[in-house]
Amino acid sequence: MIIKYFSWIKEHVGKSEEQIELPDHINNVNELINYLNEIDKKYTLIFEKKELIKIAVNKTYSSFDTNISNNDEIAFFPPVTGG
Amino acid sequence: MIIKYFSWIKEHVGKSEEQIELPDHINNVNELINYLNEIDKKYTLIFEKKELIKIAVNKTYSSFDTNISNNDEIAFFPPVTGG
Amino acid sequence: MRKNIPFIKIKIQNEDFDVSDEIKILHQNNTGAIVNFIGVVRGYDEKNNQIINSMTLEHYPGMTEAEIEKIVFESSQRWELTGVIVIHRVGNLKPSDQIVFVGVSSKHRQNAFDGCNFIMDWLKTKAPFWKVEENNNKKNWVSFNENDNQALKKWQK
Amino acid sequence: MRKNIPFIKIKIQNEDFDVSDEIKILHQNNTGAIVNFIGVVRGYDEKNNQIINSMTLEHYPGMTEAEIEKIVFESSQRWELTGVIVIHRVGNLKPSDQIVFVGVSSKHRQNAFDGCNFIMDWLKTKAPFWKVEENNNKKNWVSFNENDNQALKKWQK
Repeated sequence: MIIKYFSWIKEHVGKSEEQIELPDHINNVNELINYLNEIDKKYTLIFEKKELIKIAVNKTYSSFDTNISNNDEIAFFPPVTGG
Repeated sequence: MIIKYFSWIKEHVGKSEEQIELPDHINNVNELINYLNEIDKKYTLIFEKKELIKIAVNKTYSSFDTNISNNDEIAFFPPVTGG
Repeated sequence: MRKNIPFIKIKIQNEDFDVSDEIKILHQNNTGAIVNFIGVVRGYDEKNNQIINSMTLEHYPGMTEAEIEKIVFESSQRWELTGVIVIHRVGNLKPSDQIVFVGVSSKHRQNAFDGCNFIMDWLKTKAPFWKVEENNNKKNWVSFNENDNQALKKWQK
Repeated sequence: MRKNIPFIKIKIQNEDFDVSDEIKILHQNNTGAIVNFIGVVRGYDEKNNQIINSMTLEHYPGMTEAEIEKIVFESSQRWELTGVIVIHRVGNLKPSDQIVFVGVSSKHRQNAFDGCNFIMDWLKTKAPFWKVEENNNKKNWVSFNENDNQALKKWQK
């Protein structure tokens, strides 16, 4: 699974993209976040205020309960500020 | 007094502008129109449907009961179609 | 609250205009948003089912400028604007010619959108211009479009 | 009623754009009205009371284009449009640089105004761009403006 990060989230993670092998028991975005929190404390800081995080699965806006699989591309980013 | 005509009204009158000496007893636009109708039948045709006529006195939108004097510039024209 | 008067330019002219020149002017000052309207002569009169070969615009010199000034002033009191340019052509025009430009700049985008839209709507109903369409040897004075009166309703406070 | 799909051009690019080139494209087809929005980088961050020396825009390639396409498609189903151009710059920009262009053409002016305004409002809330302001050695990721969510309310059917 590819995970992408943008804006200040990218800077907190320290990279714009990472590839992980999604464990079998993880079925949605919420479970992925819990899994990341277990791996490294830096994620806890990012995801502590979930309402500030937007999610895309395969480049489409998604939610914390969207189902995911190992072939998906997930992105985490703050609300957008273009225009 | 200068009277100006625009668009199809100008074509009906046959000129874009005329100068008249306003008789003393004429005090507003309505009275001017009645006076013009007396002078020449061509005006009757123009003013028979008053709701189609817009009036300006000294280049400001005005109405049939606006007071006028011999020093004023009056204009008669149909609703505008610019833009 | 009384608002600052923006930069204002109003022109009635026979010549064509260059939109990028006007945008350069609006771009000055502390501007974050520029909204432009460009009106283009269409080649077909849908109401009368008629091809248009050309049209001629006449206007009432002096009153035209005064009416547009009033509209622009009113827009500048409703919204915080930094610049307004209105250019309206008169004389003979052909299909696809540019006929009118309204450009409005502001710090904030919705002010620029509303100001530009407001000016166009009021210009259509108040500025003394008249179009006559020419097709072969026939002349047809365009009649007022009642939709333009309806469009004003959105600006009722 | 299903409406015709207009001419559509969407570009995400580092380079500046020339508004008059884009207007020439919109001018084609049977167009009576062209409305353009141009966003300009401002030199001052009012929220943080901070001068901005430069800013950098990043985006999510692929998703950005897809989101803008959805917005443009939705606009073309709401209003009868003849052309839509959206250009958004990314990378490093300076105050007074052009940042975004949205141009919409239509036979009728209110469709062009509404389509352009709609696209800008949705772009501001959905298209995945992020601005970071740079002032000397400090970086400040711009935070989402809640007014932009409020602006969407006018499009509720």
